[in-house]
Amino acid sequence: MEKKTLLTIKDLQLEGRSGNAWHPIIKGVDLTLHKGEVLGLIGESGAGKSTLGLAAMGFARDGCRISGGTIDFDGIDLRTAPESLRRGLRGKRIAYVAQSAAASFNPAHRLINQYCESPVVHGVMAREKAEADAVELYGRMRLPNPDEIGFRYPHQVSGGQLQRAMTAMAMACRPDLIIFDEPTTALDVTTQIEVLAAIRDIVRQFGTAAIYITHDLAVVAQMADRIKVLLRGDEVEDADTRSMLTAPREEYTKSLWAVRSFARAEQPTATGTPVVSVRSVTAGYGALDVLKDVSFDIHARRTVAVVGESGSGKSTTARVITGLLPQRNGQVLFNGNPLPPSFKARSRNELRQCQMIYQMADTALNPKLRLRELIGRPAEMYLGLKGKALEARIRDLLALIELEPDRYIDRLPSELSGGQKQRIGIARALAAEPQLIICDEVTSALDQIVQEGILKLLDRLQGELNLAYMFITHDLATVKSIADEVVVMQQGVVVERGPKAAIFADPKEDYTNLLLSSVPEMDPDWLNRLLVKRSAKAQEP
Amino acid sequence: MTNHLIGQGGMTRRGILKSGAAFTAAGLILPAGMAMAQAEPVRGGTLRIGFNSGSTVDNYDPGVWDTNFVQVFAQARHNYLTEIAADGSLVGEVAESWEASPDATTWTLTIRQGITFHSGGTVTADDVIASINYHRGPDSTSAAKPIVDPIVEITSDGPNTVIVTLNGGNADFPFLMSDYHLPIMPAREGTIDPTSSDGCGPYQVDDFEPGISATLSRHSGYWKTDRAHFDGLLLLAIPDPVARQNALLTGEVDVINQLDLTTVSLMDRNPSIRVISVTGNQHFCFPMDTRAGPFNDNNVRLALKHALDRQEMVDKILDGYGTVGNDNPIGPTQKYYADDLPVNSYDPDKAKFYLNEAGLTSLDVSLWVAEAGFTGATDSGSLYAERAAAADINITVERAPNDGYWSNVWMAKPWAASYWGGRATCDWMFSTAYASGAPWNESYWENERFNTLLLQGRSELDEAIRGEVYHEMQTIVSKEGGTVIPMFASFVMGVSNAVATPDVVGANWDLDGFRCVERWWFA
Amino acid sequence: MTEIWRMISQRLLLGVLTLFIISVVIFGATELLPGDLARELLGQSATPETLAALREQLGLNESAPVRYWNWLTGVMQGDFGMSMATKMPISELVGTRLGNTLFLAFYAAALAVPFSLLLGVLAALWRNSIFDRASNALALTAISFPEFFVAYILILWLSQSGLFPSMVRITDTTSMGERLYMAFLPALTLTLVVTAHMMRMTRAAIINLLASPYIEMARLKGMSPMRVVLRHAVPNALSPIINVVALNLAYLITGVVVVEVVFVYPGLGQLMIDAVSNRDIAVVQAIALIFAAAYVLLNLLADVLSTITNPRLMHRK
Amino acid sequence: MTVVLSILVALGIFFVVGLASRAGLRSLAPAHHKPTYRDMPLTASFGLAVIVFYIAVAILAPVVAPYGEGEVTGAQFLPWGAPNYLGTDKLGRDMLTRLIYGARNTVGIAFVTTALAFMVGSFLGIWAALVGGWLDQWLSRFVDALMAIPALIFSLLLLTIFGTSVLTLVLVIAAVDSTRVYRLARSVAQGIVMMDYIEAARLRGEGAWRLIRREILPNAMAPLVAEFGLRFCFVFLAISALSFLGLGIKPPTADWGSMVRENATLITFGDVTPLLPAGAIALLTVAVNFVVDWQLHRASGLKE
Repeated sequence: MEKKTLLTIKDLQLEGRSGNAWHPIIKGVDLTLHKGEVLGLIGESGAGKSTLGLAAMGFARDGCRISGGTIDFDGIDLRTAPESLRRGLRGKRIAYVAQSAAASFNPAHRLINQYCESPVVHGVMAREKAEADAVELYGRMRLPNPDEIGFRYPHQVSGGQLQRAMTAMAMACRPDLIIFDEPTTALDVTTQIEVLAAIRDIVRQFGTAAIYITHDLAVVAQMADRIKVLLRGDEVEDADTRSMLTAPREEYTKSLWAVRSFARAEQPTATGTPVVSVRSVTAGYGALDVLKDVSFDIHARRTVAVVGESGSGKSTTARVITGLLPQRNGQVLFNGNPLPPSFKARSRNELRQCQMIYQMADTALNPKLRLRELIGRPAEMYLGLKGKALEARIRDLLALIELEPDRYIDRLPSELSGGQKQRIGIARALAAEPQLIICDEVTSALDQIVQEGILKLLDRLQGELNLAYMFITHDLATVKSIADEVVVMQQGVVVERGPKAAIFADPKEDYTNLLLSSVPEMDPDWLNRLLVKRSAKAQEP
Repeated sequence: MTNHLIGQGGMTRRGILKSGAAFTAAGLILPAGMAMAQAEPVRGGTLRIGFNSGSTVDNYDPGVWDTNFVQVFAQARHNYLTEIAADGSLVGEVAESWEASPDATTWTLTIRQGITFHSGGTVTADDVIASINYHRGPDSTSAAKPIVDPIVEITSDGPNTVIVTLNGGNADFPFLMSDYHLPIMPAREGTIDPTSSDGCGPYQVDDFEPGISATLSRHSGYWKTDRAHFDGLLLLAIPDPVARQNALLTGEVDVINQLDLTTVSLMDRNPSIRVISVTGNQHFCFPMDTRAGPFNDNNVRLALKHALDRQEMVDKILDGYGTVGNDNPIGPTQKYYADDLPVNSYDPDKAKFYLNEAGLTSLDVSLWVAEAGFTGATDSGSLYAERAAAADINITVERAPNDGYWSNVWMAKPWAASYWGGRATCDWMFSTAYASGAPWNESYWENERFNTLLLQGRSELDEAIRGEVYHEMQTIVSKEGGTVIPMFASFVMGVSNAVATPDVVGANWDLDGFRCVERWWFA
Repeated sequence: MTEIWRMISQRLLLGVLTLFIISVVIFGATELLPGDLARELLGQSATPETLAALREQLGLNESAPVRYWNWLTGVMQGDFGMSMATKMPISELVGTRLGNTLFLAFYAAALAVPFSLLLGVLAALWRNSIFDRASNALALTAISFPEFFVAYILILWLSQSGLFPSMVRITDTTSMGERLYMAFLPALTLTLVVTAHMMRMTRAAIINLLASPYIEMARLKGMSPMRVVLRHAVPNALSPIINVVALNLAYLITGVVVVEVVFVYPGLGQLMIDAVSNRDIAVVQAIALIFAAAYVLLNLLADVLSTITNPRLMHRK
Repeated sequence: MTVVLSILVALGIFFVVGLASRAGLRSLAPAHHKPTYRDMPLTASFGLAVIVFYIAVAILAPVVAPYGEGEVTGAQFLPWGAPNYLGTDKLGRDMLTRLIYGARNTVGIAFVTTALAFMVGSFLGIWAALVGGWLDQWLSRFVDALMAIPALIFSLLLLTIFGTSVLTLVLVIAAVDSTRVYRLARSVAQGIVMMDYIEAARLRGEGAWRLIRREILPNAMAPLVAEFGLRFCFVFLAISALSFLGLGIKPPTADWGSMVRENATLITFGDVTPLLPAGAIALLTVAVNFVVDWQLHRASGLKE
């Protein structure tokens, strides 16, 4: 059956400004969307996914402009239509769901007021009716207490619930088209499933067309009828979901599909004194215990992955080891010797031995310092290097992280890409010549191809420099590829730990199982199966 | 630069020190064409005056009055034993007449009958004695203490006669009794109440907010029938000169004092107002500490006296509203003024010559100034420094804060700006600020001959001899004194055309000798 | 709400501490001023004996800490004491003046706050337009003129033509209408002085938010620019705006000496300067404490308002 | 009319010079600085032109001024015309000369004062934010107390105690101003010390001095610079207000604040003389803030 065409974009070109010059972001992309169809847009960051999604609303961000092509939405050319007409469509016939609902809900207003804004201002329904409608949609989005939740402020609602509330808000005027811009990227894997299911259901119920933007292939596989792959503002491939997954035509698409294949070689079993030994540590803020009786060891040349949802105590463990949060009970041993609880009491050498790499390279690197100082400072401080020796060391380190010294040594962090910044974070840690490096979600903000590069680099460095890694992550795919041992944490307690293979093959704990089963797979039917399985399990007596 | 935030104008606390009245034939300078034919004064209206001064500490205690505001306020409430008339002559007020013993040590004053206080009583000799005694004695903190200190005894001889005995002859005694600190107030058990506004003057107080305003209405039982023509008075403190001028220009007040000289000419163009300027004994000066170097050498003093352009200062600091001074505190309108003294003119060569006489080739001195010293002191310092440079005299102008100027700078720094409102008599002026050991001998000047002459002149009743004595004293002070007196400054007032003034306006003090409230009327 | 009460009581406690520090600082500073009350009262006519007698009488012969302690214990019992110089109770001296100062401050605020917020919002709405740049340049010009100069210019334009009086004379019988009329020029002067600051802060606070995702969201919901700014940006910019308004209100109460002088307005600022020059320390202290209390209370009010208008702080999880 | 005209012409010249210099900077600047000047708005180039002009005038004052700083050249209040192109003041000193020397003294003193206030204020503010705890509490309470005392009256007290040399004037205004800077620096630094890179530097074992100087200060510069722009101009006003109290810069040194004060009475008679120094201050204020706005805009990264 031939479906009616809703949106046709032809040869779209979009430019962004830096300084007074315009450079292309989208270079002539075509797109067709039928009523009720869900199109997946996929690509690395900088591919132009979001920009294209917004262009489908006739919207260009500040500093961007649509410079060519046509955007035909149900017979209206969004490029040439007057702003007032476009404004009338937005929120009413084309709606938008943003990546971070927590940031995209106005913190000053209650959810329901924000829900009602579109229908009331666009004249779709009166305030009372809109409120009743909101409660109904909240219910359909499987939000708890749909009668009451709308009267909360955004900060009073969890991330997964906010994302569902935002989807409900987008549905308020029953639009013909919704743009989903990475709606689950910021969520935990376990939460992600609920949101994905809710979004999919409601889109199907109302027959709404959607553009689903993501960089996660497994997610898009669950949501989209059709997938379009973008690379640096150009279309790479466009095909039906199943055929795209099973038989990608283009090299780039294939490389995306292959990313998850990296896995490091099996390491010999741990022997001797562990580099770090966490012994029955209890720690917390104020009266609250965030960690309860946590113990594990990390040996040289080995990677221990600490996994769990946000709030499980992963990062707090790292803070105890580094001495930022002195423990209440228990001990942290370094090469068998107890470390003073507070970093302030530790010797310079003790500080040197344990380095940290952070999740957000943007906040972890001082934006006003050049790489020379960023990397050079630990070397200067701990090893007393000066002048030529220091310069040589900085260059060695840059070479080690595969950045050309001459080109990069005098750059600022802002002049680097995300992956390069994370490499600088690594180089800074290496400059201290440590025994242990704590990696706190170091890849979660990166694209998958870049992630892979970082993981490979870390793996190589571990071999060359005899390092021990503590790897904090919520991404089990990463765990699969790099960990030797796994520590699973839930609400401040270690629920399970052991060699990677054992944990993955035969999780002993329900929680571990839940975590593992929530990782999306590259199978369009994965979500359906999982939901069926879980509901069956829930109905078991 | 004419104002002070501190709520006190050119007439600061110095008024306490430099009290007195001009012994002078006052001049009235009316702008051309403004010498209107005087109609008979008429009764009525409320006169509103804007003052350059006024402070929250203003009060009814006659011992501490200082600023223009309280002085006029006092003259509105009170009468005095004697009054200096607009022409400079002395007339009786509470004292109908007076008589001196031949050596001028005992004075007999006859008290006028039928003068009533606002509160109802009649003025008697007891009131007079209590009023004078208030300032006498070891416990007195009155500013008029130096004036009444020579009184050895003051007694009454019946209700209308007061006899005063002095510790030495003083021919000027009746003049001293016109001092504004010495109002006649009702006696209560032998003394006066310094917190009471009660007096026997033309107006009584309705309301007084210190530092802001005072309202008064006419005293119905006032004894002078040909004076005090207004029904009421409104006295306002407006320290900012621009605000004061605007208040006059927009008709919010009728009279203001201390015009900003910079803009007098602009203001004078306004047809609804007129500017009144009178020159008396008010002079601006730069006293040096003659006890220490370099000012202990008279050659240095002479060099400095020849290193300033006096006419330029009169032109630029006073905008012409004044006359050149010759380092002699006796003004040209004074009775014994010596008009034939050699002039200390601006002459860099002469200044250099005196400098060489002192064994110097150049001189570096600091001159402390503040607008509290006198209005325009800062600019005067700049001009002085600029002109003195030609004689290799480098004057560094040190600007001091207005606040505390009279405590911390004047008579404390070696060379500073100062001013005198003038005194009614030569003796009074000299013995206050030039006599050896006088508390306000601001130049710490000691001159044996001068001090001898001072004593001789004081008790001398023969006018011819007195004239000679004072002539010689003026010569000495001009050539050897420690004070540079570049100019005599006029009192410059702005008056609405609705206000009529007599032909002659008093020059002994600002605002018609503080008596405008009694002497002026609405045309 | 309990949070707020706790914050208020905590801040009031800190405020008392602040007042204490201020009283020490002011006392110390006035102590260091050359000259003292006795000298100022007696003038140069003072002999060493009369000076000593008066000092004894005024209690100035006590050591500084003792005098401070006496003053402090007096204040603790609610007794600000007598003004030594004027022999009047300080409460009486300060009372009407405080009323006048507050009247002028709130009058000016009533003109300035709506005006500058409006300008700030419009400038943010039309940022980088001619309107934005012109209002910015004009506001900067206004603040770069000394206050007395602004006042003189206003007098030239609005007073000499007879529209408004150039001086303020308020008595007990002055009606409210007359007060508003007479105090218009000083209020306008102050308005011009504080507008630039408030306007620039409002503009900056709003523009700062315009890059946030929820603003983009509002635009993507098809809201008009005006609605985006007023409904989505302004409520979130309230905290910095309230703070700058409070700061300027505090300035209007404490910093208007110059305007008081030019318009002959009997306010606290003039009284304080008078008291400083008279070395009337008790009055200086009393006014300094009033000013400081105004400052502390306004800051507290700003914090409370910021809290009330910020749902994150008002409605905890 | 001529006055208005000449003011317009002068502003026009600054605009043209601004445009030209922007064009010049764009073509001459080293490659990696070009983007800086490329997106420079007209207002900023105008502001830069004015600032450069002022600095040049200040440095070259003795060369370009037709007379000596305190030199009395003729009668008082001469009208505009050769050789006193802007007339003379009350004492007959050349207005143009006074304005030129005023640039030197005013801008110099204001700069030194503001710089000092910022050094002290931002160091203490950042230190308090970094260390926190009791130090922060006590410093902040003390600064709060000082801020609660009206600035003008506090300056009056201090200047009366310590005298009114240029040095004390600078120190007193800087001390009063530094409390305002402290507050800003502290609140900005409180945001920065939460960043991971500060945590990283602390874990590295860096001392407080280096944390302040290398890690926090560079990141706090943008709001501090913006504040600098306004504070810089407030110093003129403070000097002007103090000269209202007779506490300004001592004569015959020319400074614009005092010049406004000295001639202010003329304005009520419609004489424009006081507008010259006031205008000089206003022009500089606007210029400095145009440049600051531009820098802030760049730092915030907000696109137009």
